[in-house]
Amino acid sequence: MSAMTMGGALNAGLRAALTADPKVLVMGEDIGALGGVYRITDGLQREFGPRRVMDTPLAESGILGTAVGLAYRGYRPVCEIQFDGFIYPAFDQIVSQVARMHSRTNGAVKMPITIRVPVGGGIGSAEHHSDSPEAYFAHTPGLRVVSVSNPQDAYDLLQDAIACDDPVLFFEPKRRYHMKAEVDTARSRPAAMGTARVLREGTDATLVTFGGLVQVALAAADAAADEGVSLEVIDLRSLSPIDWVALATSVRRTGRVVIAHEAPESVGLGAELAAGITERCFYFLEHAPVRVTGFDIPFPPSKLERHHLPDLDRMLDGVDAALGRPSSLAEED
Amino acid sequence: MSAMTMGGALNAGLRAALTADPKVLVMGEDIGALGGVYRITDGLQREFGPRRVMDTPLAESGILGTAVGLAYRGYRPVCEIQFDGFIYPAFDQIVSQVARMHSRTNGAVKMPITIRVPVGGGIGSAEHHSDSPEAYFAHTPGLRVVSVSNPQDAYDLLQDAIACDDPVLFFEPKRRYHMKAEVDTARSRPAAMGTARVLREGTDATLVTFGGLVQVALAAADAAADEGVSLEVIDLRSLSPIDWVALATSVRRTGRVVIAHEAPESVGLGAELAAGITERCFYFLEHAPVRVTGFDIPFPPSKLERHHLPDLDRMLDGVDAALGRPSSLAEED
Amino acid sequence: MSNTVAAPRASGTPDSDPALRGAVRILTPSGERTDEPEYGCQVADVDDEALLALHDDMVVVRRIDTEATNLQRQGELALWPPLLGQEAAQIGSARALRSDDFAFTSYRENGVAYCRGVTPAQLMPVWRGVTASGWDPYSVGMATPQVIIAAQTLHATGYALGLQYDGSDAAAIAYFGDGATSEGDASEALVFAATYKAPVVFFCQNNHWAISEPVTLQSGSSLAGRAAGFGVPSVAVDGNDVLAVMAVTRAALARARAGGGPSFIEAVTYRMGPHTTADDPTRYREPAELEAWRRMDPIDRVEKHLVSRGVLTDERRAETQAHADQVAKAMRDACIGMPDPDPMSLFEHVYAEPHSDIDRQRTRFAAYLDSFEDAR
Amino acid sequence: MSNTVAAPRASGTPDSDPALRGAVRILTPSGERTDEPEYGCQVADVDDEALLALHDDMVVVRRIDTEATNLQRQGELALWPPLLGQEAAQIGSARALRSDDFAFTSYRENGVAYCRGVTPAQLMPVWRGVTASGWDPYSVGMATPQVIIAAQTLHATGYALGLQYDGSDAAAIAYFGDGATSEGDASEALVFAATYKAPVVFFCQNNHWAISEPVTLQSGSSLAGRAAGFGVPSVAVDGNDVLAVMAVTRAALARARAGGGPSFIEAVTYRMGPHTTADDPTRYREPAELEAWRRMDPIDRVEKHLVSRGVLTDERRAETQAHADQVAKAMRDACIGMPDPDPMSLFEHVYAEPHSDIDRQRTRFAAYLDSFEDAR
Ligand SMILES: Cc1ncc(C[n+]2csc(CCOP(=O)(O)OP(=O)(O)O)c2C)c(N)n1
Ligand SMILES: Cc1ncc(C[n+]2csc(CCOP(=O)(O)OP(=O)(O)O)c2C)c(N)n1
Ligand SMILES: [Mg+2]
Ligand SMILES: [Mg+2]
Repeated sequence: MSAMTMGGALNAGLRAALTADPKVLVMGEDIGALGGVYRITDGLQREFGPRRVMDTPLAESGILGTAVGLAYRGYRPVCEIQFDGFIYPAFDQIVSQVARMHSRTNGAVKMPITIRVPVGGGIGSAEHHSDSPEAYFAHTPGLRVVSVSNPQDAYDLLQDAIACDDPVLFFEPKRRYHMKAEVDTARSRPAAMGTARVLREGTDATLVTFGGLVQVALAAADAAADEGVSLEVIDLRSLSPIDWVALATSVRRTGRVVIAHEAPESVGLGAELAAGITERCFYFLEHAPVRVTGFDIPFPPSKLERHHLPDLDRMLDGVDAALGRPSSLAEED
Repeated sequence: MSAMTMGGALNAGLRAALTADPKVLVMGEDIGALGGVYRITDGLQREFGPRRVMDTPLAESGILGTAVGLAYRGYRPVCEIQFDGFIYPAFDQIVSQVARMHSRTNGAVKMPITIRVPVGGGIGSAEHHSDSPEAYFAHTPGLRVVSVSNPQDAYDLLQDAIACDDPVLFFEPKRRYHMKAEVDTARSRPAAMGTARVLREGTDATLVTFGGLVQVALAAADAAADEGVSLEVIDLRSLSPIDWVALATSVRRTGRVVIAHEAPESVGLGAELAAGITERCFYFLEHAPVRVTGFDIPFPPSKLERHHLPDLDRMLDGVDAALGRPSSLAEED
Repeated sequence: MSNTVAAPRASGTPDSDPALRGAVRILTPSGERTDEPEYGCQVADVDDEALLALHDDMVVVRRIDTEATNLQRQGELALWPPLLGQEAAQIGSARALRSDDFAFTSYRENGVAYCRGVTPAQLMPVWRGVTASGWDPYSVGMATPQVIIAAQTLHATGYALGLQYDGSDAAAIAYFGDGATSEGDASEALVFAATYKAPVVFFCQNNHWAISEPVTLQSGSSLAGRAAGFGVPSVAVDGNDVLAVMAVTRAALARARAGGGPSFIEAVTYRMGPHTTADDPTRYREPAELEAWRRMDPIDRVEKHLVSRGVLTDERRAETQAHADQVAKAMRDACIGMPDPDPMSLFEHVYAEPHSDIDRQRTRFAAYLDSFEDAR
Repeated sequence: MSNTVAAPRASGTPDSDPALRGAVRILTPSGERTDEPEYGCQVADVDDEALLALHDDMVVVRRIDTEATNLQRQGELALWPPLLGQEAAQIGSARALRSDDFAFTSYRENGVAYCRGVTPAQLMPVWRGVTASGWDPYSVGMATPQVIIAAQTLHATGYALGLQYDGSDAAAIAYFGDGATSEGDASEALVFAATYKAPVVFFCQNNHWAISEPVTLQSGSSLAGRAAGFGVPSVAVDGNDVLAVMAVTRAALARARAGGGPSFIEAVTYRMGPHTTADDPTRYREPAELEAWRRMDPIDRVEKHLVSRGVLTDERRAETQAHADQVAKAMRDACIGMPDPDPMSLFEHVYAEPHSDIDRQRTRFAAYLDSFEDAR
C-alpha cells in the first residue's frame, strides 16, 4: 500500500503494464518529454524509450489508425487522446475499425487497444476540454467502456483494460487526477472490469453515477443522511458492459433510483440505465428512475459550468423527485 | 397530388428548395452527373448547374467543413453523405463545428446545414452500408434529427429541414426509396418538423418506431388485430427534439409501449424513449416499456440481416412482452 | 451566380493524360520491351517463362472477374467490384511481394488476393454476404477488404511500424485508389509513415475514376507529386505495364527493407468496367474515353510481346485458358454451394472476451428462435 | 526492440533551420532593408511612416500579450496563449488584408484580431471563461478562435467558395500552426481549395513547436513543399520579417482576387513563450534554442531599421509605448470588471429556432433556481 494521486496511480499502472508485457506501447500527443499535458506518462519515455512511448504527429485518426495496424501486428497500443473534445477526429477509426475488426475477421485479428481519455468538466477549461462522450462509445458494439473514479480503480482497471483482448475506452475524470488515496499495487484482487461497486449502502434510494461525480454522490449521501434519507451509492465503473445484476439488486431493495452524469441527458448513458433498470425492476419501483445530468447544450464557458454540472444540490433535488417530494424534476404532464 | 416514390419525392423536394432559395446548395460525392448512387439528385446538376449542385472530392470531413464555411457566408448547404457508414469521418466537423457554431458565436453565425443520409438495412448491402447512427446525433446538442418513413413526409420534411436555421440530420431509410404514394406538393400543410404522427389508433398498446420500420409496425398492427390486439402505431419522425406530448398522450391511454429501431439497443434512441416515457407515464404504465431493436453487434453480413433487424414477428414478440404474455423478452431476473 | 463548371468532367484519354506522361514504362503498348535506365534492372531476371507466369496470372484474375460478374447477374453474389483493366497494376505489384510482407487493400484488389494465395472460393463469401471476411489475414499476409475509403493506409503504416520494431525486413503495402487520396486518412498515413520512416509502400491505383468522379476532381495536380510534398519518395508508373509496375514496386520494397522508409507509387491505369456491378458508367463517362484506354489493355501488350518472342504458343494459350476456366469453375462451385450462416453466429466474435450484454441477447434470441420450433 | 529515437527532438536554431533557408526575406535581422527581386515590389509603398505603424502594431500586441499573461497569473483569466515572437507573422499578414476579407484563425492569433478591429476588451471574455466568443465575426471579418486543430482550414475554404459564388473579389485566409498540418482536415482543405480554385490563403505559422512536439515530428520535409504537392502554389517566408510577410501575403491575396485560386504561405517563426500559460517549455526544449531565436526577434529588426533611418525617435518610442500602455489598461479594466454570465444564459443560442427539449430544461432549471430564492 502507498498513497497515490489518481494521476500517479495511472502512471504506475502504465509503468506496470509496460514492464509486464513488451508488446505494450504507449502513444499520443505530447506524452514523451512532456509526459502528457496531465503528466500521466511522466518519465515513461525516459524509462522505456521513444519506441514504446511514442510522441505522435498531431492527428487523432492517425493515432488510432496506426494503433489498429500495430494491433494487427500483435502489439497492444495504449493511445492517449489529449482531451475528450479531441477524440472526434478519430471517431471513424474507432467506430468502423477498432470496434469491428475482431468481428469483421471472425476472430482472427484482435484489437487489444486501450484508448485513454481525460474527460469531463469541473476544472474551468476552455471550449472542447470538458466533454463527456461516453454515450457515443457505449452505444458502439465491439467496444468496452470503463470510467474510473479513484486511484485504486485507476491502477487496477487500467491494467485490466490493457490486458483485455478487446478495445477499451478508458475515461479518466480530469477533476480527480489529484485525488489522493492508498493504493494496493499487489494486483491480488480479482479483475474488476465489467463490474459496478457499491460504495455506500442505503435503504431509501439508489444513487448511480461514475467518474468525476462519484465523490459528489458520496457527499450528497452524507447530506441526505443528515436529513434522515439513506442513500445507496453505486459507482458504475463499467459503462459497457453494464453490471445489471448489481444495479437490479440494489434498486429492487430501495425501489427508487437516481442516475447522475455530466453528459447531456437526451440519449445519454442515463437513458440506458433508466430503461434497463425499469425493465428489470418494474414491479419494485416506487417512482420512475430520475436523471440528474448536464443539460442538452454544448459544454458551456467555464464560468457557467457549475450550473451545468450536476452538483450536490441537484443530486438531492433528484433524490427528492425519486422520493415523491417537491422537486424541479417533478413528473411531466 | 401525384404518385411518387420516396426517392422521387426527395428529388422533388430538393428541386423545390433549390428553386425557392438561390442560397440553397446541394453537395456531395457522385451527386452530379450520376445523380447520386440512389439517384436522389438525378437531373439537378443539369438543371441548376455544377455550382449549386456540386460533386465534391472524396472526403466527408471536407464536405462538412466546407459546408460550415459556406453557411458562414450565408449559404444553405444540403450535404449528401453517400451511406450511413461513411458519416463518421465527418463526425468531428458535425459534432464540434456544425452543432456548436451557433452557440459558440452567441447566435451571430447560423448553420442552416441539412445533412442527408441514406440509412439502415434491409437491402442486402455490403459492410458499412446499413448502419443506423441516429443515436450519436440525437445525443448531440445543437443538432436536429429527422427520420422520414414515406414520400409525403420526405417531400415536406426535407424542405422544412432546409428552411430551418439549425443544422438537421436528415435520415432516409434506403429500403423505402421505392415506396410509392400520392404526394401533395402544395406545401399548404403546417410544417411537420418536431412532431410525431399517429398512423393508426389503438387501445391495447402503443408501438413507436420511425424510418424503415414504420411499414413493418403497421403490418404488425394488422397481424395483432387479427389476434384481437389493438395497437396504436406512432411514427416518431423527429428524433431531436422528441414529441413527448404525442407519446405521453398515447401511452397514458394504452398503458403499454413497444419501441422499435434497427440500431443496437444499448444507449440507443429506444433507451431515451423508454426512459422519457416512464418519466411521464409512470403511474399509467401496466408494464415496463419494451425495446425491440437490432442487437448490440456490428451490422451483420447481408445473409444474416433479417435475423438482426426487427421484423413483424419480433415486434409481436415485443407486444407479447408488453402485454405480460410469454415472450423471449420476459423481464430479467 | 454563374454556372461555369466547377471542375472538368472528362478524365482524359491515355494520349492526353498528364499522369501517364513521364510515367515509368518498360513494356510498350505495342509489346516492345525497352530497357528503362532507372528501373529496368529490377526486372532483369524476369525472363520469358516468368513473363508467361505473369500473363497466366492476369488471364486468370480477369477470368475470375468475369465469372464473378456473371455470378452477381445470376443472383449468386450480392455485389462485385470488377478490376477489369487493372490486372497489370495488381499482379505486377503483388508478385513483387514476399510471403512475409503484408497487404492492406480496398475492396477491388481481388487480383492481389489471388497472388497472396487467397483461393477463388475464399473470394466469394464476402460478396455473397455470408461473412465479413473470406480468409484469415495471417494465413495469406493480406488483410480482408477495406470498405472505408483510405482507412487501410493507416493500418498498413501501423503494421509497418510494428515490423520495424520487430527488427523484421518485411514490408507492408497499402492499396488504394485515386479517390482515396482525398480522404484525410491518406494524408495522415503519409505523415506518420514519413515521421517514423515506416517500411510501407503506398500503392495508389489511379484508375481515373472514383465511382462517377474523375480524378481531376480529386486533385489539381499529379497524385505522385502529392506524396513528395510529405517527404515520401514517389514515382508514377504505367499501371498497365506489368513489368514496370513490378520494377517500381520491387524498388520501393527494397527501400523499405533497407530502412529507407516509405514510398509512394502512382500506378496510372483505367477502370474499364463499372465501379461495381451496381453501377452504370454510361451516365457519367464518354464511350470514346473507354475506347481509347482499350488500346492500352494490360494483357494485350504482354501477349503481343510474348507472341513476338514466339513463346506464347497456341498450346500455351490453351493451357492458360484451361487454368483460368478451372479456377472459375472452382469459384462458381464454391459460391453456389455455399450455405447461409447460422442465425446464432450473429453474436460470435463481437468481442474476444465474454460480454454480459451480448450473452443476454444471445440467450434471449435462442429462446425466441426456439419459440418457433415449439410452434411447429 | 531497439530504442533509437523515433524522431529528432530539437527543433533547430535559425542558422541551422532548413525551413528558413531560401525563405523570402526583405528586412534582415540586422535591420537592413534589401530589395527582394520577386516580392519586394509588393511592399514598395511601405515607407517609413507605414513601417512605423507596423512597428506600433507589433509593440501593442506584444504589450497585450504581456498584460494578458499577467492577468492570467493574477487569476483574472483562466488561460492565455501567448504570441510572443510571432508578432511580425501576424501583423504583416493581417495588415495585408482588406476589411471585406475574412480570417479564420486558431486560438493564438490575437495579433490578427487586433488588426481586424477586435478591441482588447473583446479579447478577454473567452479566456476568462464568460463566453465562447468575444465578438461578432461579421462585424470584424474574423471568425472566433478555433480550438479544434485545423478545423478552420476547411471553414476558410468553404467561405472562400462562397465569395467566389458571390462574384466577390474578397478572399478568405486561414491561420494555423505547424502541428495543424498533420490533421486530415488541413490536407482535405488543400484538396477542396485546389479543386474549386477557391480564393483562400493558407497561412501557416511554423513556430517550430506544437506544445512539446518539434515540427520535425510533424513533417519529414518542408511544410511549404507539402502544399505544392496538392497543386497549391506555396512560398516560405521569414516569419519574423514583417515586410516580407506582408509582401508574400499581398501576392497571395492578389492571386486569389484575380481568380488564381488558393495559395499557401509558411511563415517560419518561433514560439518564444510557453504553448499557453499552463505550459512549461523547460520540460522539453533547450534554452539555447530559445536564445538563438531571440536574436531573430521580429520587433528588434524593425527598430534597428527605423533607428538607422532616424525615424524612430525617442518621442516616437514614447508615443508607441504610451499607446501600448493605454491599450493594456483598457484591456485590464474591461477584464477585471467583467461580471459572471447569468445562469439562465446556459440555454441561449443552442438552437436558432425553438427546441422543446431545451425549453423544458430551461423551465425546470428556472424553477430549480427559484427554489433557492424561496428558501431564503
Ligand atoms: C469513407 C467512405 N466514403 C465514401 C465511400 C463510398 N465509395 C465507395 S468506393 C468510392 C470511390 C472510391 O474511388 P477510388 O478511391 O478511386 O477507388 P476505386 O473504386 O476507383 O478503386 C466511394 C466514394 C466509402 N466506401 N467510404
Ligand atoms: C483536434 C485537436 N487535437 C489536439 C488538440 C490539443 N492541442 C491544442 S494546441 C496543440 C498544438 C498545436 O500546435 P500548432 O498547430 O503548431 O499551433 P501552435 O499552438 O504552435 O500555434 C494541441 C495538440 C486540439 N486542440 N485539437
Ligand atoms: Mg479510382
Ligand atoms: Mg506550432
